[in-house]
Amino acid sequence: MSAYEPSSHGEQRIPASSHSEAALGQRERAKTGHFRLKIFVPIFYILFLLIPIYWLISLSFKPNQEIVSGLTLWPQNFTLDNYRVIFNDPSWYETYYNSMLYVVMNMVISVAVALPAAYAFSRYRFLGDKHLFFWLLTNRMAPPAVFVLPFFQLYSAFGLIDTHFAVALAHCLFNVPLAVWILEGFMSGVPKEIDETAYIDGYSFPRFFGKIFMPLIASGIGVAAFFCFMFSWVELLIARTLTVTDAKPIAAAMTRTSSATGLDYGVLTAAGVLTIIPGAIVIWFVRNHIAKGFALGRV
Amino acid sequence: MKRMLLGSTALVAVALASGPAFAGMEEAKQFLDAEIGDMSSLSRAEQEQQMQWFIDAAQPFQGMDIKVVSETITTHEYESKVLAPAFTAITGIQVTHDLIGEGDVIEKLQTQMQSGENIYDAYINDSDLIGTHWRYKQVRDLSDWMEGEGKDVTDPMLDIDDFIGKSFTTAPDGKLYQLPDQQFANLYWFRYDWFNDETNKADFKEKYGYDLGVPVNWSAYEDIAEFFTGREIDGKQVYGHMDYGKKDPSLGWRFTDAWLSMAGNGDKGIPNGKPVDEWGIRVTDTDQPSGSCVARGGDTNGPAAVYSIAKYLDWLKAYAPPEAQGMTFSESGPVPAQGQIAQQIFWYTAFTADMVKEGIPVVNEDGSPKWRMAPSPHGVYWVEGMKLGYQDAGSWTLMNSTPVDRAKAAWLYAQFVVSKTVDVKKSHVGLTFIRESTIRDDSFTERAPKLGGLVEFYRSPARVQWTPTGTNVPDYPKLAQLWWQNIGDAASGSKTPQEAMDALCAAQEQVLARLERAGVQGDIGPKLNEEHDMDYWVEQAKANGTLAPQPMKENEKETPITISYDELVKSWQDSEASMPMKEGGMEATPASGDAMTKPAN
Amino acid sequence: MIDLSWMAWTWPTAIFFIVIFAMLAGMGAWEYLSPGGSPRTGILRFETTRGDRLFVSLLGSAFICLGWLWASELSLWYALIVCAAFVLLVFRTV
Amino acid sequence: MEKTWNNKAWFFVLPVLVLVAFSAVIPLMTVVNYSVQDTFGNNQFFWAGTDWFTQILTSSRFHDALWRNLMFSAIVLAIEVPLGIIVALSMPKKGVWVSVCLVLMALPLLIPWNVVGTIWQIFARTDIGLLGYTVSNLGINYNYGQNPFDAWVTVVVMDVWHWTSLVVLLAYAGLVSIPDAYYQAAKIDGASRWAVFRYIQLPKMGRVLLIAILLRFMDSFMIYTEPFVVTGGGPGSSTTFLSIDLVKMAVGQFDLGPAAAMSLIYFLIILLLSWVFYTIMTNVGADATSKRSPQ
Amino acid sequence: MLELRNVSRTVGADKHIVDVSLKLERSTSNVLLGPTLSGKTSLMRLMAGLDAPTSGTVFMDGKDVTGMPVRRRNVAMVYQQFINYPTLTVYENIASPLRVAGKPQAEIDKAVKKAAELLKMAPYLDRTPLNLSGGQQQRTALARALVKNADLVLLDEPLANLDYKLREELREELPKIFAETGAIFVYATTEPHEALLLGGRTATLSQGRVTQFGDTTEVYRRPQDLLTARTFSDPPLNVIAVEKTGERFAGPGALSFSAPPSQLNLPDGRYHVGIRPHRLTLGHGAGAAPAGGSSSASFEATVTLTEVTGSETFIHADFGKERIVALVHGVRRVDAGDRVRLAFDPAHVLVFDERGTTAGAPTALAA
Repeated sequence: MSAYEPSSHGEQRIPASSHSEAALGQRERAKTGHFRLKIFVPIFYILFLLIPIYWLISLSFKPNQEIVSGLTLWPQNFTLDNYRVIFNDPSWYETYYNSMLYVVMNMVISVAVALPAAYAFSRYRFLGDKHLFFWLLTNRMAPPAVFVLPFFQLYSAFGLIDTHFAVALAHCLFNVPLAVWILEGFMSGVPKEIDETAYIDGYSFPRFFGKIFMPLIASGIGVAAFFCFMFSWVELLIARTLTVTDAKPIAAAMTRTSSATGLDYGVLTAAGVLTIIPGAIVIWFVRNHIAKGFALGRV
Repeated sequence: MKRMLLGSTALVAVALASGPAFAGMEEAKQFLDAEIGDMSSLSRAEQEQQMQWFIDAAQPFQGMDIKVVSETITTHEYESKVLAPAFTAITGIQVTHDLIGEGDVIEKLQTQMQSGENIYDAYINDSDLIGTHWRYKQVRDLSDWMEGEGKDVTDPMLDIDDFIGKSFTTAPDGKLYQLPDQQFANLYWFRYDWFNDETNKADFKEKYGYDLGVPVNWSAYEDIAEFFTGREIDGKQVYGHMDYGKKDPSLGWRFTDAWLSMAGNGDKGIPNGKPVDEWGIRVTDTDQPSGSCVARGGDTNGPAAVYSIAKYLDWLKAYAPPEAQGMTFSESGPVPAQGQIAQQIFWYTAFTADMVKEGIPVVNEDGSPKWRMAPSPHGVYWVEGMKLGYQDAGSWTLMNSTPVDRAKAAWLYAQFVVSKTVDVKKSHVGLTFIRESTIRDDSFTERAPKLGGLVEFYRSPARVQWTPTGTNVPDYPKLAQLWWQNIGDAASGSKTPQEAMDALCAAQEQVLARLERAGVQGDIGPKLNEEHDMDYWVEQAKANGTLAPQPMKENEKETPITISYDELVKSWQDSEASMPMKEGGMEATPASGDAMTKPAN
Repeated sequence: MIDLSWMAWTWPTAIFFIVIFAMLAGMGAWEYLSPGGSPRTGILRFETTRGDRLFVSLLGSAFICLGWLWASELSLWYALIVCAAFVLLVFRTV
Repeated sequence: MEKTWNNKAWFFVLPVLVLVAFSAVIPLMTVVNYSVQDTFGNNQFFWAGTDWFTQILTSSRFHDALWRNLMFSAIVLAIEVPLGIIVALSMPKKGVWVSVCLVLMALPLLIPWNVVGTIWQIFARTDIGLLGYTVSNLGINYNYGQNPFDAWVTVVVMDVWHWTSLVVLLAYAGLVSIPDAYYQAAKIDGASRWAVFRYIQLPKMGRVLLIAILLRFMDSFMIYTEPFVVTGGGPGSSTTFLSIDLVKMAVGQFDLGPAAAMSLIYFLIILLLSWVFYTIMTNVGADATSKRSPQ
Repeated sequence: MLELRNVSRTVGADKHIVDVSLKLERSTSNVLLGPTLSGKTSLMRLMAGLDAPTSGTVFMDGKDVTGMPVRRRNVAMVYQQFINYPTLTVYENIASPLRVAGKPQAEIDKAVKKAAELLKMAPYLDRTPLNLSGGQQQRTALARALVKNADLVLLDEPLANLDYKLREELREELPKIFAETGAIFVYATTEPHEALLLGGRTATLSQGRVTQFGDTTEVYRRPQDLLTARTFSDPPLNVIAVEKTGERFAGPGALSFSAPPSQLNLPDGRYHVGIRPHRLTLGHGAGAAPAGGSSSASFEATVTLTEVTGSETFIHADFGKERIVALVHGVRRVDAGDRVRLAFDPAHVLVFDERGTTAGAPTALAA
């Protein structure tokens, strides 16, 4: 029975009962003594995260000779040659573009199909809903190694091999369930009375969804897109199997640095650095959504 | 080398970009002018004749877009960046020559073999798969192809007999299944300067009682490794040995490629032992694999194989830098160039280009190398007539599942990159010789002193003792994977070498049994022998005049033998002068007693 | 029609999937005819519907079969009997 | 929130269903088909019955790898979850530093897995890697290529480096959703730091933490690329996890039958454990909701 | 006119609405009164068309609208929570139904301005709802409902989440504002005095059933049964079991009083009497004689708690097994545990028979 308990939504809308900025500031001030000591934990943690990345970056600016001949803390013979190799060779830099293209396609497809599904899960009960939801999650649990050959044959049956679309579609396997999961959390945070108010106002469902609902869960879409980006960008096994040359991902191109003539550390690390950059840019753009989005949704 | 490569790439790219849009002789001439010049075993007229043939033969395929793939080594980079665009300009066939890791090439090839879907129109993969290709019948038999379907696209100037790796890609049925594109060998590598240092020589002689020189057998190699390890040279601690031990597919190659054959596993025979090859796989008279364990007449877990594993482990622990244990093949390759390694039991000549770069610790100021390459030493089970090392022959393979017109276009490209027109130039870039005519080219006589013995080796008759995996191996991808797993177990000490090899041969036989059960390979597929004890097989070998499996030798530390490098080279030249090249059958290791030294008793 | 021969169908696996899909369809029909899923709290001490009980039965049966293969040389048909008993148990008590 | 019964909601789920069924059900059925057959290429299959299952279930390789996998997941969860909570607790709650922290912390999550492996493989090398060099110059005999313990330490530290941030992000999300009034009340009651954590922060983070545990469990149990690049499963078999064996079988040897059987067993184990986690999670979640005090 | 005919709604095993029939006239103000979970909201959702009834029919102006989706009906609804579109400005929030209807901008502008003026939201039109106080947010929601000019306006406890002052203020304005529109005005509340203040007609709900529907004061004064009486009483109705013998009612303890004239001819038997708390007066000390002679009755009870609210005092006391609440004027100091005498005028009691049906109610203007 519809006993409307005051939702968290309502709560957030009443400044007095939510954690106001002033109250927060007060708390921080009250804890200044603690605060100084506490700040070292994230600092050390971030240092721990950054040192290996620094090492990667520093190697990428060294010639191979310097890399293999011993340890230098920073590049003694600073060089951009490793990057030059990549940017002068279309078979290198095109893979970079390929990766971005299929990742973005995957993001769009995943979020687009996940939105209505998440809406259904957050608003309605229907035959088999709970099992369906768990089944979707199980798709994240299948070890992909054996699935790659069926994937290859399935996509070649549809003539999709070596297209960006194939990889984007295949990555939906693990990204769509995640996107549904995340979005469902965010949508559940929006009271369904908003939907009803819109219907009462005369909105049709698509119009309501586009004009009222999507802006409301923008943070959720941001977070979902972030996770889709993340898991699609880092995946290699499937992407490599479904592509040949035209859609080859950067991570697959990196295997060529290791050959019968040795390992080209310089180019390998330069390519590694380049793979970090898009991720860093994406985080920068969604950073506020992540902080806010996590707070609202239940991810 | 890389700079030179990039320079010429740019040049060709500019030349081609400015040319007219239609494919033809104009482009061919531009290409010959800009890229080939006199770096060819053909005269300019012959070059143009060959180019004209390509233009004509490619006529029906103009505008076609084909994809071929190979691993990443300098030779293939040159093909991908210089020859492929040139071929496109000349013939109008769009070629994408993709470069990926070697493991990935095999994976794509297997995917195509499993699914029957065409992924690449042609593959350059190692001739190690010859037994696989021959038995599964999934690749085009090139002998028939050149006479039949592919006759109109087969270059009359191809000259198959000029390929030094022809025997590696020929199956027991006498048919050619692959066309070599690049080859490199596994040779002994050592610091010529240190070996000729008077103090080192005197100290060595004093300690071991014989001259420091190129080791002919493992016994000498071991002494030299011990001698150099921990020694201080030019203010640095050096090591007497280099290898690698990370659990990685490349660890398996090391053994299937070379360690076992050097140790003396299997039977005599060139390119591979018959009936038992260096993998320890026995075949019947009709080339049906019949066993891998000693119990079925194989030699994978025989004394020679176990001995090679034991030596590998001992030496890696005792004489190699500690980090070598965590390295793969690719990582360990450049280490000797850092100048702390005295010798390496076998080393891929593919590293030559990187080892002669100016300014690195192993090159003199005048640009000549401080190191040399020489035949690898052999183990105690090795006897004359066995292969002595590994030679990689990356070869063109056309799959049956590739549509015929695409196969034809790819075949044209394959012939172009191995044509006599381009081969000398290509070999100068990548140092991976495939043609006798190229090896004999004057330009290499000139360049020889800078290459540390590479040219001398290839001109010597000894080179036929370096061969890839042979036709006894019925499914290379499935079987090769078993090696690194099992040897990894031995490397960690969780199994003794004997236990590891027992497990390995059992696993190999399991694959053979599955093949036999399924019967996919027909009458050339596996047919396992009955199990017997070792004595039975030793007796059988004696009766048949073969060798494997050899019983355990009581003394595995034989009398060490070394040879002076300069004498060795001279003996190669001598034999070249005295004997015309023949396929196989050559007495390879210099036998002249005065050049070799043994400890004085 | 798209060629699906690469899926490597065999009769036993085809029957296996037909049975699974039939079970799902059956559960769907049952739920449609008598909605609510008859939730109750059984020995697992949380509320289960008959869908949950089917899931537990199937997962449990899979492990019973795996255990059988691990421990016994006997035919898998006997394991199927154990599975049937297990399913009955689950639908009674969980 | 009370949800209304509406079977038409199936239409909303339909696109997801079709998409995932296409990418999951067809390959899964194919894998089941593989698992009872043997193949040597050319799409030719030979009946093998349950041989592969028996072979894998009775192989000590499989048992050892499974055991290692469980150990690894347990160790990794035992380190990452507390560490993630500690870091999240000490993160600033507002200001520019929040963004800076979040961005820097999320960095490792967005690096392709093979690059993560490469970074650590080089970083831990004793000759050219900063970490390995420093450690061995401190007089510690460290060599991950030789010593199984060192290899484990390296792989675990790498995973902590790679994934702890996920726990931090989720735990932080849980923390910032706690209204300030809770802290005020605790202060008035004179609650200790531990009590605040135990009775306010931990329950509020409960849900997101269980999600973090579920995700971390699934991913750590399926870990492949990173340890493969670093140790290749060695030295010996000391870091050979199930997936490393599986990939070797499926992609290296193309032994599709045994690989399919193994991955089905593997999948069932993950499914069982995840189901247990999920059931706990949803039931705890339901409790938390029902206990939410009415206003 | 909105008519519900034998409407029921069942979800799973729960019966939300049971066989409700109601007729609501245009230009009337209607109150749905009942405690939490009594079915007010469910009933409103059926009226609005947000939910479809499991059985029964809904007519709007004589037309069957039972299955018609909500967006095709001309209704407006305001929720207890302040439901607005958080991403739109107040102006757009109010304009929303008009925009959807495709009204020209000038008309929208005029209507929005007028509604905003009426609800005192004119200064805040450019803000977004999250930057407003709760009262302002609810005014925005009300303005949106107003601007639509709906045939049916449903307000579901719109003031429950507001503080006291705002509530008082809005409660006064609301009937006036909506009276002009000619709509059927339905207002759900849990508070009886709110119903009384709003006037109009009231339907009392209990466990998904409408127990009584009629003129508000009439329902209050003459509830048809005990359930309705309990619903329409705040503080709770005091119910005491009595036995009628002849002309007297006798209860527990020494309670005994003569039946008022209207109930004299009730047959003898067991009854329940309901006494509204403000009908009880406080006597002095234990054993003191009841004031008011024969026309009044009294009983003694033990005080458990006293609550003082400004000018009035609630006295909670135990009388036998019954809990009694008395609302008395002025500030009284009575300690817990004290015995007090509570008196009432029998003319003001409600008498229910054993099935809970009203057997007698005060005739006088006794509310």
